[in-house]
Amino acid sequence: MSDPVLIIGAGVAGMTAAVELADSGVKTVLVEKLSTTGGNALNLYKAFPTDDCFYCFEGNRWRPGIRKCFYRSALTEQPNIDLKMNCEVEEISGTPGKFSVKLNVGPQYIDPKKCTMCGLCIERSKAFSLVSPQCQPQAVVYDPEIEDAGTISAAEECPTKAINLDAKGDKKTISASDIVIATGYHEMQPVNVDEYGYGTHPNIITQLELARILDPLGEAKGTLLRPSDSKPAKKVMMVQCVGSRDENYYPYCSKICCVYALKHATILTQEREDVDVSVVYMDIRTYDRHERYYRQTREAGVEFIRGRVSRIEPQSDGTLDIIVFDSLLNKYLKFSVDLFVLSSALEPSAGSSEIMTSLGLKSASGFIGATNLETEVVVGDRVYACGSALGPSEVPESVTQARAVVSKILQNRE
Amino acid sequence: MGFNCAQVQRVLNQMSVVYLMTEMNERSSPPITLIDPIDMSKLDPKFRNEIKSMPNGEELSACFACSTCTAACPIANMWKYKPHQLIRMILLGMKEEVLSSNEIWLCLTCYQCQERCPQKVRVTDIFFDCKNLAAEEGKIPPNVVALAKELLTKGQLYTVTADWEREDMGLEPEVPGLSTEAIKNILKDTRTSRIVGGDK
Amino acid sequence: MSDNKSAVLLCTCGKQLGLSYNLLESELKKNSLTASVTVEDLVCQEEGLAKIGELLTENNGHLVIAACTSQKIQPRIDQYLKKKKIDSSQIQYVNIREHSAWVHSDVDEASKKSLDMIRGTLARSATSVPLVLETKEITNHVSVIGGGIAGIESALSLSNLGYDVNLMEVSDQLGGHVRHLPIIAPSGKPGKEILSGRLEALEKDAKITILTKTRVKFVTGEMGDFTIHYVTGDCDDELTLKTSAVVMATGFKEFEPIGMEEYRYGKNPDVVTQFQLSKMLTEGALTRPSDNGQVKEVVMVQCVGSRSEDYKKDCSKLCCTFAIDNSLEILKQIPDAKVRIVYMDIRVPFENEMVYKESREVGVDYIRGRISMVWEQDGKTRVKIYDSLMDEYLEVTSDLLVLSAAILPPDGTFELSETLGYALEDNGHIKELYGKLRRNETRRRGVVAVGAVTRPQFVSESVTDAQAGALILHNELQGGKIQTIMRGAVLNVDDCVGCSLCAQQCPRGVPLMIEQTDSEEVDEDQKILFKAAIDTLNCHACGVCQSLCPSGATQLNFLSNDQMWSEIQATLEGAGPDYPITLCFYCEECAVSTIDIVGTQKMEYPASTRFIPVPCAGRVSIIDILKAFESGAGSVMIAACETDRCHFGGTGNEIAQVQVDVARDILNAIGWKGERVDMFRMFSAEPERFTTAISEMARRAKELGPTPVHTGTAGKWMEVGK
Amino acid sequence: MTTYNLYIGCSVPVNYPNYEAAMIKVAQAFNMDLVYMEGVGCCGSPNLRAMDHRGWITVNARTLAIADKTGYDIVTPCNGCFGSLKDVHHHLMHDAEERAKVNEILKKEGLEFKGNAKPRHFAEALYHDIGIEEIKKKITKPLDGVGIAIHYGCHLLRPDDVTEFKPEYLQELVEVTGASVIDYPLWKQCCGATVLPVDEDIAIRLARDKVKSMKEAGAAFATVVCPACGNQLDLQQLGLKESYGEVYNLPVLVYPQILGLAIGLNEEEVGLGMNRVPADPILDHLSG
Repeated sequence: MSDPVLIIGAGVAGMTAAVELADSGVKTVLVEKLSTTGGNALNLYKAFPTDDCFYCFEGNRWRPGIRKCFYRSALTEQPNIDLKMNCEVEEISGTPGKFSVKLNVGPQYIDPKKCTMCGLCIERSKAFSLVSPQCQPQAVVYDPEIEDAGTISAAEECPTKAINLDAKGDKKTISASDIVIATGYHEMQPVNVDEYGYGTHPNIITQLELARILDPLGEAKGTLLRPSDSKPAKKVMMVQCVGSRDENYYPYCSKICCVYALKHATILTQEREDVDVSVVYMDIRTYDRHERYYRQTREAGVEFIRGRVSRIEPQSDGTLDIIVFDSLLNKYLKFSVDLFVLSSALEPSAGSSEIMTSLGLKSASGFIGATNLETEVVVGDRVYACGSALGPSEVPESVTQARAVVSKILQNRE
Repeated sequence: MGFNCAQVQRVLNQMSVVYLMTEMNERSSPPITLIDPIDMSKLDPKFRNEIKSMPNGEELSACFACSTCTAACPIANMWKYKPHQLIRMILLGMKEEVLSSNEIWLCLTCYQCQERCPQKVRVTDIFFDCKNLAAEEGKIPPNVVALAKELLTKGQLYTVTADWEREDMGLEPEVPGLSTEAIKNILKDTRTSRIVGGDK
Repeated sequence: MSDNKSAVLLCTCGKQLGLSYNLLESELKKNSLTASVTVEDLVCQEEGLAKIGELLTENNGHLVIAACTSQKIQPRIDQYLKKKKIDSSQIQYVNIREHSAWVHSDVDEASKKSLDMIRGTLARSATSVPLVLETKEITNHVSVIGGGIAGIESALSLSNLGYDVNLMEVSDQLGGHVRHLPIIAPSGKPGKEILSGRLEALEKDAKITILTKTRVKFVTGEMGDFTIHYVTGDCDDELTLKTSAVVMATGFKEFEPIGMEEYRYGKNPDVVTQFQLSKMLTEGALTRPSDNGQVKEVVMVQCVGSRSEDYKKDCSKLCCTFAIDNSLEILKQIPDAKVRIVYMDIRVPFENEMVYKESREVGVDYIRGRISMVWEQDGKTRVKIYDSLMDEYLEVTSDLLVLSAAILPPDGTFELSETLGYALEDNGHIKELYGKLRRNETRRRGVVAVGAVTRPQFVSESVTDAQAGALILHNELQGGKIQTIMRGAVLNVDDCVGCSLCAQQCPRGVPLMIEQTDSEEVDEDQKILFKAAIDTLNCHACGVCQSLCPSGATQLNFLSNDQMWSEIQATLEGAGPDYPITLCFYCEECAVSTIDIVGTQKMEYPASTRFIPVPCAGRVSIIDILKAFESGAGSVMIAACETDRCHFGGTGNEIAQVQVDVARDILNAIGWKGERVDMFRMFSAEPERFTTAISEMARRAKELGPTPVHTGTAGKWMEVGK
Repeated sequence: MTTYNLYIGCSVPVNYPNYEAAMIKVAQAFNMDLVYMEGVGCCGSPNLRAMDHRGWITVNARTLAIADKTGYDIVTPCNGCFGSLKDVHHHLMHDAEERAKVNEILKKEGLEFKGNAKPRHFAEALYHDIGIEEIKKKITKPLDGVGIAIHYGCHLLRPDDVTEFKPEYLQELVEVTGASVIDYPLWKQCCGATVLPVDEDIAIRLARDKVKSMKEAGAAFATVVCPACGNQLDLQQLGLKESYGEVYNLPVLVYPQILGLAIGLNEEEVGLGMNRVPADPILDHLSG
């Protein structure tokens, strides 16, 4: 019986890889640094290209094709998956086939196998909350920062005794036969891209923040309000390539921003009351069938301006005056908008550089680089990567890559 | 990365703090610059739909500014606004500029732009619509008005001058079957008479 | 004790549910189908699980568990029982938490609803049968159609996974388009280099048989037992070979822009397509086709046929990168050459952007605009270009005018679809089963599609595709020994009337129509020539065939017609003129999650609602709907998945829509008001979809008032099935 | 003998009596009975269309309605008329609302647009109703191999979904006379006639580029099927002398003149003498 496969990151790619391997009888250790799996997908509301929700993934050999929402993926019940939440990889040593991995496991305040989400603790104390109804494992989370009168009693009265307020983190070392890196991407916080004034005005937000606003499961229950004063937002301007294709930040194209910007534009124009959207771009990059989003947003009356933003002037009424240079008209245009949405660059998520150095992997602009670029998922000797760890990628690509990884691992074992 | 509602709220709160501060120090003096932009709020956002609702405008918004129309146009190099720019101006609502532009009247109506448009935008026909709108607002070149007068008064654009030529060819001196009255009657009740009338 | 009785296990979720358990207990005890009633505080914890084990053994498998959503506890329970070697296949679940207690604050109402649904489930449980694990041996052989990079990688992957492989290529050598690519971004390697290692591996691999100059004509059979009919070499007699699964890897075809006369392609020999240029660049020194003169000036045009309403609506994705690769190669071969690329939007994903930059640095000109016209003048090709950023017309001579022509599906894709049974996109590419998660699966089980035949793909993407495709087949074929629980449609051939509805409508094309050679001697006009055959091991258990089958010949072995009808009846016992009930059939895919999320969010909606789970909305038949009304439902709602989002990869929800429409017509015809039945699309990101829908149906039940059943004026429906 | 409504327009009779005559004689030779339409007027293309859409539609709908009464199709020798009638016909066939409005007005005259009578260009009628084979039979004096550049005229070809006229029609019609068609770069280019009233310089420039391009491609003659184009290319060549100091001497014949000569009509019958650029050199090419 060989050592388990270590999978770092439990987003769509990591979960798919884990379940596919588990179904094929391969033991896996799936580590996630947050308290719920799902990664970015958990916060993106609607997925392209299918425009349905973002919360499901595939992989069930026994009932092929039956996809599972995160909440019902029962990762904690899979005999071949050892799911470690609030857990980070500290150090990797050893040799291919026999890696030794030092894990930093955060305090397990809540026992996910015991928690029934009955809601008692949440009623008792602010310290307990449900990150998302789709969270996996299906359990409440405890925030030690917050402590109030109810906390103690909540822990004591928990019907399943699932809460342990004194839980301590610990370090443990495991050995793994193969390593799968699925650490995903992070949306750049464009705080120092001065020309866009992010951070200087609440109505200047990023696409991921817009996704939260649009999400019916989010704080605003899906109604489009201006963060500054919670007045309804009617005029929205998006600007593409913020920090992407820019030698001062990231020289590469973040690949999916055009598509999800236009996906958001579609939601705004089709599913919200009279919202006007304009998009400032350099090249619209809706690859392949994603061109559909470009077609339908133009049809819906979205204004596309090829050019760049030259200046932003906040007004006292909470709106923003935005001066844009239109390179096709060769003219400057002044817009007044309620929301200014930045399609900010997608960058490697924190920690992937450490993994790269400790395993001596190639870098692709900070993302994990393949040993041979034409075999993208193989990044080292018995080291694989899938999803946005390899560079910004769509859900379908992440899933296909995860399967390719599993395929390669099984091929080695046959 | 994890990115839950609570976190967003926190980020936003921090911002509002910054916002208040910037209010005080940055708002005092307007930014200095020589750029004098077109104020979109002064434009006519309805113009796009006005054109779309006209006989040929349906595909208007399919335009993605590839400029094939301008590439196809044989004379646009003589123009201040190129065909793709006029379409963009319509989409942006620059009604005044479009309708008073000389270009729409200079259009050859050779349909090469329309034929080659990858998005099936009926460019030439849209310019016909623009000309009609312009005419309605009285923005119409004098010599076109003259032609209008011709039509309204004579019921035809050309009248026979050298009837001997016709006889040489064994044709009746007068154009057979030509009736100018009916045309005049029709045009009496349409814009043509208003244009001509307006001209008097 | 009689076998139709079941034990009932009620969970209080640690005494946290607002339900009157006394009522439930006492009422259920009265039920003739109840064997025993047990109340547990935590079914999901150790002692609860142990209890389940006991009850199952006592009641030989008949158990109804009323607790939180089965979506969460079933996996845990199954795992537990698997270890204990107890069969869990007959357990029936009722969700009294997310579907009742958490969404109805009125305890009495919630209890009443829970009671009704448990009663219904008891009825379903009464005639349940155990589902057994079965094994099927099949030949350990897969055929790969197409010998390009995707096909080659598929063959290698499948061989590594232990399969014998036939690799069939229509041309006389392997490698496809990649063979002719001089440089491939972002690695900058030539195509030949990428192929060489793989071709060697193919040679060495004993498990792979390579057939070049081979064309597949058609395919018969089903997963595990396909027969490929093909011709090979120069002789055209048809050969056949048996195989268990098929990989479609036939690549792409480049568009021939003859129709676009502004480019003079086909008239002027110096006007070529981007891929023709790739070939020229890999086949030695680059010269002018017209006169072998040297090439100094090159103009490339992007989006020729792509992003055009006249030719191909969508973007071809690869052309920008191809153009840049080729221009770099040109400058490598002819350093003083001038390359100009005329574009609308340059589209180079991720690090290809840096190759774009590199090309600008080595002097490639990028002109945003379009071609005005192309003509010949004193033996030279002249090109007039409009530059939309300079707002200038440029006129240049070009030794080569290169058209980045659209990327289209290869020839023969449609023809093969007719026998291989995969669906097609309207652009002619092979249609994926589900755009988000199932790119390589096709509508037909045992047939996967990889590489550019599904969509334009870069080399690296095709390779990944091929590896993933191999895994999908491996999951299906399981090394030639398919082990599956016999859970799905079972056909009683004697009852089959040969209408072939199941074969036509099965989302995965599982039922086959078999000719009845020795069909019993009856007079000709009654003789049934074809009858269906269903391999339950291939079945995805959606129940579409069952809802369409006019004779009840095919039925799901875990949800027979009798089970469904008795459940409907039992659930609606409480229905009456003064208590209008909305019965909701929900699919156990998007609908169940939406309803569960509504529960977790504790969103209130009318308690006059009762639920019955089905594997797929397509399982609900007109009869089921009418039965519901016959049993006293005030209105009936079907909660399904979104259009084109069928989890079974087919049209389950569209079939359901048809059933609903017909049912509505019938109701209207007999004056029962069609609005009483309706169907709604769910997905869990928008829980309010459900609350709005169910409230609407509850409202209709109230406003449309009592049905003839309540007023006793209804005649019985004609008896259906057996 | 098939009958057609002849919609002659107002430019041909005035500027091109020889076109009119040649067409009628050719038609007779092929048993086409062209009957001058009664009580019709100018099509108003393109100026009326530009300033008065409603008026333009109505005027042309009226012409089509008159033809509907007779039950015969319309033929016209003029691209302007053809374009206008075709466009309005197409428009009204696809827009019931507009159609009702127009018929409301036409009612006063007891007319109704039904759309049965199709507007057609004379060249297209020749091509489809007579056919290349029949025409070939009548060719007595083939124009062996002489190079002719075709100027189709914009409104004959575009928008193609409306005009439904394919360049091949005219090519084959020219080739059947024994002449060879000269392929020249600016074959699609507009003659400039439409902007003549608005900007004469541009108009002349366009005509000049056109003629130049034909000449450089080695055309001995040019042919047109529209009076406006004809004027631009033929008459305007005289203008080119003063504005560009360029002389091209490219004879421009209307197609019926070419076909007429090829089937044995003499130069007077096709009014060769009225061409502005002397067209008689073509006689040298007539064989048999």
